[in-house]
Formats: sequence, structure tokens, C-alpha cells
Amino acid sequence: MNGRESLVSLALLSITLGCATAPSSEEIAANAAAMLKSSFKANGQASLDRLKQDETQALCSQLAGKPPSKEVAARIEKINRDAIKYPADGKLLGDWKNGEKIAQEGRGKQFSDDPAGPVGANCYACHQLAPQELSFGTIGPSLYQFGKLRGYGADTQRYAYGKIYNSEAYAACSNMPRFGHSGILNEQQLKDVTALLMDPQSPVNK
Amino acid sequence: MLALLAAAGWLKPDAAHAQAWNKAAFETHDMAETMKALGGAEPAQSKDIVFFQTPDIAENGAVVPIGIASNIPKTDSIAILIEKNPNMLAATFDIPAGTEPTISTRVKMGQTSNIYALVKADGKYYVASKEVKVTLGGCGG
Amino acid sequence: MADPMKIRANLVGDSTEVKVLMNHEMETGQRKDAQGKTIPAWFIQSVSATCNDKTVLSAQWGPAVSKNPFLSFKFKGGAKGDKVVITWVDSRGDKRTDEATIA
Amino acid sequence: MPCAFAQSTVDEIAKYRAALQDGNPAELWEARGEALWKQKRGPKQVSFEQCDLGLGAGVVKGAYARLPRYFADADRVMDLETRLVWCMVKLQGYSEADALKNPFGSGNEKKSDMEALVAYVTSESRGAKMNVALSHPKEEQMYRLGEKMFYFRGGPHDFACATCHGEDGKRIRLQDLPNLTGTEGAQKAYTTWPAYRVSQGELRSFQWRLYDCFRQQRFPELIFASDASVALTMFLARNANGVAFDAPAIKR
Repeated sequence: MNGRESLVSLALLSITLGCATAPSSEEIAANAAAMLKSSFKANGQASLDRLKQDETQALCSQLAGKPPSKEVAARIEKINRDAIKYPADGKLLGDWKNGEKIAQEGRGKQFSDDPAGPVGANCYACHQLAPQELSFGTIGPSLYQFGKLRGYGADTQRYAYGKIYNSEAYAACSNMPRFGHSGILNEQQLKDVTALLMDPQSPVNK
Repeated sequence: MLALLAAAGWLKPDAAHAQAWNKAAFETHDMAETMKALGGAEPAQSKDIVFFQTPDIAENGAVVPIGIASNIPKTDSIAILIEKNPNMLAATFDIPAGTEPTISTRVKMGQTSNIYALVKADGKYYVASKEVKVTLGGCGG
Repeated sequence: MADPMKIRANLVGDSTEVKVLMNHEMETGQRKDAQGKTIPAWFIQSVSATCNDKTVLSAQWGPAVSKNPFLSFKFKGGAKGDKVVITWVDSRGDKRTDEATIA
Repeated sequence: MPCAFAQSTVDEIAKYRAALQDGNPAELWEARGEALWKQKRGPKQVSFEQCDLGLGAGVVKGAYARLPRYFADADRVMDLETRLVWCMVKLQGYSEADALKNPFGSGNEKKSDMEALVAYVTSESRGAKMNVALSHPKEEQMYRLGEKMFYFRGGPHDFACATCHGEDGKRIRLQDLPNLTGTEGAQKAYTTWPAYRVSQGELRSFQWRLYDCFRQQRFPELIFASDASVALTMFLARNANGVAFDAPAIKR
């Protein structure tokens, strides 16, 4: 090793020591919080509040892609299940035709979207639903014949509504947004999408 | 640069662009209208006009590759027509002697449509067609 | 002022293969801006290519040709070192001429 | 038979993409970027030929395949754009605000010099093997921050990068999604940006790709050349190590 190299490695060593060798997880977490703050700016309807995580988001982020432990999953599912609000009128099924429109609509909540414009659920981005629509994604399972396969009973209706309202109540750290819980869809829209899955007349069940 | 080219005799804009842009032809909506504007009779179907590098499905209608080769002797010009576009005629290419009757370019398509390759050869018109489906990918947002 | 074209001209057998990319909006006149105002049409209307003073292709285009147009064709009679000169004129009367040496 | 239909659709779209490869309008950006690189610019009238992208002043060939990296003069890990901004400020005498403005172009009315420069510099790494080091502690730290960012769920939709890019073989609508947590997915994705997007008629950089992903994630706006953008770039570039860089590409 010549003199220059050893100087460089000495310099490196001192930096390394300064950071207590490899950065610790706590250090990374603290730096990550600072980084978030300095790296985003509010734009239109997308305010910086959106970076404040609730407990579910924080717990799922920490897993870095691995499935949650039994305890964590139970915790997430409980707090989310407790937060589901079912319609006061007890009716869970709306108009499947409108539900289909909501399932097709990809806009809403982006900073580029008109805040007064449509907000959809973009279901087809991730799921197969009506077989006529060939352009569907595969992040979520196929929902073709959702009601036909499971039956059209009250329990299944309640499950479908609850799953769309708050997916985390049934599958901790699911990729699916919590459409009711997070205020993406209103109650009527939630009913309409539930009808798309559960109405025997819906093309999903043909 | 332009002056230099002109001085060198490279640039003869008056000759090269002698033919005025055929406004009427670019504002037609169906084959009969287009043929009238181009000054030709109804074209005959031809198997000697071939599409190449032209997909059956275009992922995005903003850019649809189209390649057309004519095997008809004395091909003078090739035109691209898109049935369901707001205006049917997309482009015409005059093929001087010595240039192969083969062109390739990219066009916009508003929706799934038939594409016509119209060839003028020895004063007569010939046509071949191909359907190109246009899908819209992505998140739709 | 429009950016230069990118022109490639290669001798393949006894034919010169020309590939051109042009910088142009090719605005159709059918799109609307964010305020809902129609964006006026603006597109290349004519293209010509010459080699050794001889026209090797001339074209007329409508707004249905894609943005930043691509054009490819082949002609006979070119030799290595000859220049292929391409000129376009658009609907505003703007013009651009570029050249490439046959390789 | 919806499945058979879908397969033929996928095959045909592959043919469509193949047909676009010949004649990529990104070359128009590369040519403009090369001219900008060599031009004396800014209040100090200096060209980028004095700018060190990590391989020495003015060395462009292969530089992008080794970015992001730690730069001692700035005491920071920088990606290409952050470094270009640094050179514009330190060498060419631009204000930071001027160097940062208009990172993403829109048509001929609003051409972005930054995008053109990125097109040129990246094109000079075509064929170079991705070789991003984590030898400096700040590089290691940046990588781990990027990983953290990748899994960060937020916004009204609970989306993280990992929501769409955490598993193999998934797609949104008909659009295939690379799994960016695996080597193969990261390699395929990272080495094909920047790209000419035919849907937009624009050349888009990796900084733009991140900006627009966060828009669709319903996050606030990712600030151009911010730490989070560099961290994510570090995470993905490093994961792409070992294969040849192959961009600017052309995509839908």
C-alpha cells in the first residue's frame, strides 16, 4: 500500500467511525424522516399531510415487503375492522352500472386532477371484473363471477362492502386502497361498486 | 447554412416544393371524396401492395408504425389513408424513378380503424387495407 | 427555430437507405389546452429529399403524421460520400434543411 | 377464451414495440444535449467539458453507468441531474434556482435543456455495464434510505413504490410492471430510462419517472433532484448492477 492510498483509507475510516460504522436502523429512520420533509412539496390537492402515516401505513412500511407477523396482522386487521362504517340505511347494494363506471375511472386525488373532477376506484387497473373488459391488471385477484361463486347472501354482501371500504380489515398490508376509510369513495359509490360485484345482473356475474 | 447550401446548388426549394400542398385532399372523410380530390377513379384491390412493420395492435394511437411496399410496376406514388381519423388522408409520397416503392413512417390513429395503402401506378390506382386495433394501456390516470 | 433533423444514409448493396427523424410538434388542430382553447394546427406539409441535385422522394403530409416524424425510404444511384439533402416546410411556412453524407 | 386472446394481444404489442425501435426520436434530444454540453454557457461562460461526472473533468463515456456516487467536492451522493445542477452553479455561475428550473420539457414551447443534457450523457453509457458502488458510507446510507423510501406507504391510497413493483409478473391494465426488488426487474427497468414516451412525444428522464410515479401514488410533488429522488435512484441503479445500460429507449 503506498502512502496516498493509506491516507485515503484513513480518511474513509474516520468518516466510517463518525457514522458509527454502518448506519444503524434508528439513524436511517431519523434520516428518512428528514429526507421526506425536504424532498416533497404540496401541489394542488396533494398536501404534505399525505406523508403523515397512520399506524397501519407505518407498520406495513416497516416490513419492507415481508408479510406481517401473526400479532401485527391481527393488530392491523382489528383497528381497521373497528373503523368500518356500514350505511345507516342498511342497504349495501347500489347501481352496478354506475359501479362499472367507477371501476373504470382512474382519475382522482392526484395533484394533476381537478379536485372537483371525478374520483374513481380504478378497479380494472388491478383486477379482472366484467369479462368484456380485456384491459385489466393482475396485482389483485380476478373478481370475475365474484357473487356467482360465493353466493349472493347478506354475509357476502357485508364482506364485499367491508373489503372495499377497508381492505386492511381483512388482509393486513394488502396492496388495495381503503376506499371508504380514506375517503376516496363516498357511501353511494361504495354501494355501487359493491353492486358491481354482488348484483346477479352485473356483467361480473354473467 | 441555408445560403451555403443554396449556393452549392443543393437547395432548390422552388423545384422540390413545386407542388402546392393539396389542401382539399387532406380534408376528406371517405374514399370516394379522397379519390376525387386526388383526381383518380375508384382504386382496384391489389395483393401486390404489402404492409410491413405494421402491427395488428398499437399500444398507443399517437404513434403507429406503418410500412408500405408496392410490387406494382411503375409505381408513382403511395398514400396512407386512415378510415376513422377526422380526415382520412394522412400522407402521400411521390416515388421518382430510381426510388424503391417502399416507405415507412408513423401516424396517429384516434381509434381502431382500417388503414388503406393507395398506390398510383402507370396512371391507375390500387389499394390494400389492414385493420389496426388501438388499445390504451397504463393506469388511465 | 426548429432543431436539426437526424438523418442517416447508408449504402446497402446498390441502394441508399435513408432514415430521418424530424423535430416537429405536428399539432393536429383538434387538441385543446388546459384552458379549453383549441391549439391551432401546425404541422409539416411537405418533405423533399435530393441526392446529387436529383429529387429522390417528395411527400405531402397532413397532421395525422406522428409528432417528431420518422421517415425511411431507399433509392438507387447514391454512392458513398454523396450527400442526401432533406427539406421540410410546415403549415406556418417555416422551413428546415439538413444533410447527411452517405456512409 | 379470454386467456388466449390476452396472449395474442401481448404478442402483438411486443411486435408494435419492436417496430418502434428503428428510429428513436430520443436521438433528437441527444443531439441537442451534445451541443449544449460543448457550449460555453452561464454567467461564467464555461462549458460542461470542465464538469466532473465522477470519471474526471469532461469524461462522459460510461459515467452514467456509475451514478449515483459520492462526490468529495460536494460531500454528497449525487445522481446525474444533481451533479449537472452542481456544475451549472459552481462552474457556469448559474443561480441554483436557474439551474433547477424547467427540469421536464413540454413541446417546442418549453424545451428542457436538462432533459437534453441527460439524453446526451446517458446515451454515452449505452453498452456500459452498470457498476454503482456502495464503497463510501454515504453511498451505503443513500442506498438504505432509498430502500426505505421504496417501501414507504402513504397518501389516501396507501401506495408505496412496492405496491406495484414488489412482485414478479404483475401488470396494471395491460401494462407489465417490473419487480424492482429483484435484480432482473431492476436491471430491465433501470437500464431502459431515459426513454422517448410515444404517448407524450417527449423524452423522459429517470427523475421524471420517479416524479410521475409519486404523482400516481397520490403523494405530494417529488422535488426535482431532492434527496429522496437521489436515494431511490441509488437503490434502483445499484440493484441493476451487472448488466449493460441500454438507453435512451423508446416506450409506449
